[in-house]
Amino acid sequence: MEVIDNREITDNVFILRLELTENALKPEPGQFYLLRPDSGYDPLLGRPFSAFRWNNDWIEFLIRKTGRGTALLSTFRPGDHIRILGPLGRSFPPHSPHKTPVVLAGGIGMASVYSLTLKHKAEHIFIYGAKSATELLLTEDIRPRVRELYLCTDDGSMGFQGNVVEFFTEFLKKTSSHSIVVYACGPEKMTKSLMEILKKYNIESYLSLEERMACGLGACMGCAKDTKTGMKRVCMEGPVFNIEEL
Amino acid sequence: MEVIDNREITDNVFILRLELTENALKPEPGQFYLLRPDSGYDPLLGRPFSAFRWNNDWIEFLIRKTGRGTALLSTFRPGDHIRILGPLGRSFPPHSPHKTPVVLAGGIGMASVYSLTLKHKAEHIFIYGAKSATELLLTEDIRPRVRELYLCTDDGSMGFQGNVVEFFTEFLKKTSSHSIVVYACGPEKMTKSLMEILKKYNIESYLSLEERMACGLGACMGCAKDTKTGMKRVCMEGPVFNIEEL
Amino acid sequence: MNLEVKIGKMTMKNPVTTASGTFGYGSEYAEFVDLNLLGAVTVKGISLEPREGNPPPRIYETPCGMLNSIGLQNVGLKNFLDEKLPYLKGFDTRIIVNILGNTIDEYCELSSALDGKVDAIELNVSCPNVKKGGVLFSNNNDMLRTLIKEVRTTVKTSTVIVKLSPASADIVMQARICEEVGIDAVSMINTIPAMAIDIHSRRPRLSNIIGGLSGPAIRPIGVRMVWETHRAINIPIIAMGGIMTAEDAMEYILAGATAVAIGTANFVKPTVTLDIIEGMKKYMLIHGIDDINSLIGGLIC
Amino acid sequence: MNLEVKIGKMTMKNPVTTASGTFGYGSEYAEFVDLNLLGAVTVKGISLEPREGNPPPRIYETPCGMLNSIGLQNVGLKNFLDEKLPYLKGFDTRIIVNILGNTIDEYCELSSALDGKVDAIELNVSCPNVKKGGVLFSNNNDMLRTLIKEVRTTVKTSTVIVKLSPASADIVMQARICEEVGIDAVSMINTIPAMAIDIHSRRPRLSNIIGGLSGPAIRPIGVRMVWETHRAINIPIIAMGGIMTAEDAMEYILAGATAVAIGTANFVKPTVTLDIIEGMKKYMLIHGIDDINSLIGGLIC
Ligand SMILES: Cc1cc2nc3c(=O)[nH]c(=O)nc-3n(C[C@H](O)[C@H](O)[C@H](O)COP(=O)(O)OP(=O)(O)OC[C@H]3O[C@@H](n4cnc5c(N)ncnc54)[C@H](O)[C@@H]3O)c2cc1C
Ligand SMILES: Cc1cc2nc3c(=O)[nH]c(=O)nc-3n(C[C@H](O)[C@H](O)[C@H](O)COP(=O)(O)OP(=O)(O)OC[C@H]3O[C@@H](n4cnc5c(N)ncnc54)[C@H](O)[C@@H]3O)c2cc1C
Ligand SMILES: Cc1cc2nc3c(=O)[nH]c(=O)nc-3n(C[C@H](O)[C@H](O)[C@H](O)COP(=O)(O)O)c2cc1C
Ligand SMILES: Cc1cc2nc3c(=O)[nH]c(=O)nc-3n(C[C@H](O)[C@H](O)[C@H](O)COP(=O)(O)O)c2cc1C
Ligand code: FES
Ligand code: FES
Repeated sequence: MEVIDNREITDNVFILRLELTENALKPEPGQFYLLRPDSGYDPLLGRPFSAFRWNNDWIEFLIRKTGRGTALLSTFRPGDHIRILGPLGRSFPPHSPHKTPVVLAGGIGMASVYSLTLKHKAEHIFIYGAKSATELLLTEDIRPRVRELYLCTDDGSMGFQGNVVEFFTEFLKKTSSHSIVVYACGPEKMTKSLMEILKKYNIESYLSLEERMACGLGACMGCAKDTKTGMKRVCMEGPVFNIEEL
Repeated sequence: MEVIDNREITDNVFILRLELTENALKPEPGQFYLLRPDSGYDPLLGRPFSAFRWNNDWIEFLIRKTGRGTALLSTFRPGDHIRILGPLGRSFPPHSPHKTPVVLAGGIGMASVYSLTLKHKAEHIFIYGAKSATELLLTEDIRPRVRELYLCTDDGSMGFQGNVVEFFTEFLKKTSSHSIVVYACGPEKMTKSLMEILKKYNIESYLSLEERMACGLGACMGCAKDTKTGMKRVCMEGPVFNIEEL
Repeated sequence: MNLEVKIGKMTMKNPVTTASGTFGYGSEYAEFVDLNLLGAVTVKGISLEPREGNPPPRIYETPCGMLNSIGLQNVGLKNFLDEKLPYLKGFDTRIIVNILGNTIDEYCELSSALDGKVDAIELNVSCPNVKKGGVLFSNNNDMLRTLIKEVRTTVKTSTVIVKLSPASADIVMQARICEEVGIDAVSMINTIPAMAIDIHSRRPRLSNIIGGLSGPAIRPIGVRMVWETHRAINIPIIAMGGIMTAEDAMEYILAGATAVAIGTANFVKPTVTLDIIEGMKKYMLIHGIDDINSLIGGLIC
Repeated sequence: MNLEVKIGKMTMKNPVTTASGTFGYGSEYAEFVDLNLLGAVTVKGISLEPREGNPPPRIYETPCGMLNSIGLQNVGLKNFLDEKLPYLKGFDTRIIVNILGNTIDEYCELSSALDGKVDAIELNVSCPNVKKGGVLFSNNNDMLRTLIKEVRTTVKTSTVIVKLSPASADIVMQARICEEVGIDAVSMINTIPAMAIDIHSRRPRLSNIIGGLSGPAIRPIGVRMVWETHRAINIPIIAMGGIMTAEDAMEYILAGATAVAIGTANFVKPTVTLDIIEGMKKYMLIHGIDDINSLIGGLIC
């Protein structure tokens, strides 16, 4: 697909907008795509990125530079071509009307849950954390789309001082755990400590997990995660898992 | 170096202009550079290209797409970065004032000998051949710079019908072989049949040869050509060889 | 224009199949590839019982290649016969089943359960022999000979292929053993044992430490091994290792392969198998070749 | 911060040298690299008499790698001693001379002529033994043992390194033989035999048909071999194979290398050796490492 736009929004993060062909399937929140340059074999494999924002003509990805592949993607300019495969994987399931959806986003994990706020306007409680204020992205864009927005920073430079899980622990003290459903995406560390709490309070929750991928289609078994019922493929049975499986 | 401009001049051939840093050494006609993308390992090695045109600020290469490396170079756009190494190799030696310099250019070999016309304005007899008229490049640019310009095409679509060597054989009938010095660059086939004639008439000549390269610095022995005095490195003892060595 | 090739008793409508482990059980790619158009579908290695495979991370990208240590996760023989095979039978293509065992008995049990039900059985011999302290079958010529002799005797109907490992001491010698024992064809090359380290955590990139290297990086090694093997044996070779394009496939055929298998390339472009078949036809057209078989081992040197 | 390492009797100011055949005789790169800054310079393989090498084409690029079949073209011992060595002696760096012979006698003659004049002698054993019908020394453990024993006895002063081939049946076993015989260190890996074909002319890309694969493509194979070898022997390893960056060099050191050699990367970026030394220092700084020796074999698994 052709690159329409590529904008740095911080030193480290950029938004890549790609053209969508007319009949292209549209993603659901939580689904992802594999992206790779259109030529050469280095890098070889596609890299998975969540569908961030889209309309009929284009789709955007919010990408953080972490290695070679993402660094290369950051150099693409309008007119360049990128091969995309998707939408792939399972999306976040809709919440029951009786429950308040609570979104927990850690760092670049925001890319995966952001689109929930597009589908269900102003319904979500959105808890978003990062290392410091400068890494909290697009907060003014998110604010009008959600019911409540809580920001957390490790260094206290904005919002609550502490991480998303610490904030959520506080938050739970004032909330009935059966009245909410949690959608979460963040770094592995966050997911781990979050899971403990979610399980303890028996909260209905859906977590988006990460694993290195090759095919994205369930064929290579490369993206396996150990679950209660055996090895599951993040690209097929995930990336969004019901916490009951984990 | 930064790409300043990249222009297709036919379907298959483009002129790549790169910035030159202030203190960069300037090439002599016949010298070459190794060019490679600034990132990734595929393609891995630099590709050799003759210095085509240059001034204090930039240098141009006239490049024909023949494979992966050249196809990739053709996609570079202003602002992109390319790693260059050079000038490398031996240049065409100046001609004695008593002799008329005759340039023979076959196909993209023109890139290597074109710059002779920049240094010695309107002195050269320039014989330039290609498959057909559309592949004869920049002829109107060359014309004012040379004393005489003869064009040859295999299909007769412009100038003499036949190849450069055939034309030159005719040309020799009207010329004293001791009054000329030949500078030539073209495909291997042309060089081979040309060498026979040049040797037969004992004409002072300098030929630019091609071989695949890795280091460009005389270290890897990859670019060897068998000569009268043993294996010679095209990147060090060449690419311009005195016909007496061959 | 004839693209049909024969591997033992199996006739493939064209020389292109998939490399085991890179194409799932076929259905995973059916959205992108009309399976009817492939010469054959080779499925993920099957064991008697389902296997969970290695813990993650299982894959890592390297320059022009990738490491995998899936650990042969698969659905097991029963599920394969009940669910995967009937699905594949619905297509007009050949079915090659890659098998793996811990003992010679396991290989024989698998082979006899599959014999006649599938077009070909491909033995992955890069597996540890648990009865011999875990030495890989492919690391010991005597063990290999015993294994493939037993399987050869067991299988009556299906074509038998042995998949050779580039890590074995002498792959050409192993191909000769296959021919002597009456194996129908060899396939090569399996992945090359390799590893990578995260220098910051100082840990291996794969939980299994060592994985198998595949992809374009290994192609020149595969082509050399196929060429050397082709000169030593008369049974057909199914070649694989870094084939990304029709040009790469032709390279292997000129080196001596009768068929080619596409592996890692499926991950890079899901429709690649069909592109390669089309590209081979184009090559034959341009060069005026009527029969692909006339190109096998056609390297001029 | 200590970057000094010891290879036998040779102390290198840092663990970075050049891979034989990729850095000429040093002078070719002197315009780009202050040779005084390198741990050692390893020169192109030297034979008793000058060699012309193979006819062109001698190199071909492959995905993230290259094939070469230079055929060991070199200036010969006399010219090396008369011209190349005095030049290198002008720098404050160690000199490692890679040697190659057709017979054991030739290796011994070369070794004794160089002994004491250079810091280390590196035996390229991937050479055909003309007395044994051209079998490569590296392809036969007994022949290898005899060769290196003789050289070991011959050399009194210089450090002796044996360069191992990844194409040998068992590289770990060969390293063990080196240790047993009293060799000071092993270097690994040499290039991997490989080939490529021009599908349109149907001819091999190299006049020699087979060449050696080097470059980033082979790095994961090299790292695996170094790691396996490090666990089997106690003498130091000089590692090479696709090192392009300081990260790659650190990967080999964590796998068990005491020093690293930079080969194909010199072609990609002539100043790469210095970049790598700087990068290693940076890595040590970030991770608070005082002595590079504390990282050797530091893989956690
Ligand atoms: C389903 C899914 C959705 C994702 N969505 C986004 C997104 O919207 N925006 C975004 O910036 N990132 C997202 N990621 C993470 C992204 O895929 C990785 O950051 C990217 O693949 C790194 O590629 P690289 O070549 O730059 O890094 P590499 O050089 O390959 O590696 C750099 C570091 O990233 C780690 N890494 C590599 N691949 C993955 C992976 N697949 N998952 C997790 N870590 C990895 C490596 O272990 C290494 O530590 C997502 C991952 C998954 C699995
Ligand atoms: C000193 C010198 C100066 C040159 N100057 C120019 C120039 O000014 N303009 C220009 O268009 N080309 C020039 N060439 C040729 C140019 O280097 C090759 O066309 C280019 O390297 C091909 O790269 P590729 O990746 O596109 O092709 P590949 O995919 O590598 O190969 C495509 C075809 O080109 C052949 N080839 C590859 N490398 C070389 C090489 N070094 N020399 C000859 N053939 C090769 C291959 O054998 C193959 O048949 C020059 C070559 C040399 C040695
Ligand atoms: C993810 C993955 C899984 C594989 N699983 C198997 C397997 O189960 N059995 C087998 O014989 N080979 C397996 N292989 C090896 C491939 O079939 C093939 O031999 C190898 O990857 C080289 O081909 P390629 O470079 O085209 O991928 C696997 C390879 C990969 C990349
Ligand atoms: C052009 C070239 C020439 C080489 N010549 C020699 C040689 O003379 N002797 C030797 O032992 N190894 C030789 N090698 C092998 C290298 O020293 C090194 O072992 C190999 O290239 C792997 O390292 P790399 O991937 O960093 O290049 C040569 C390699 C190349 C690419
Ligand atoms: S990435 Fe291949 S199975 Fe998930
Ligand atoms: S390219 Fe290395 S010696 Fe010429």
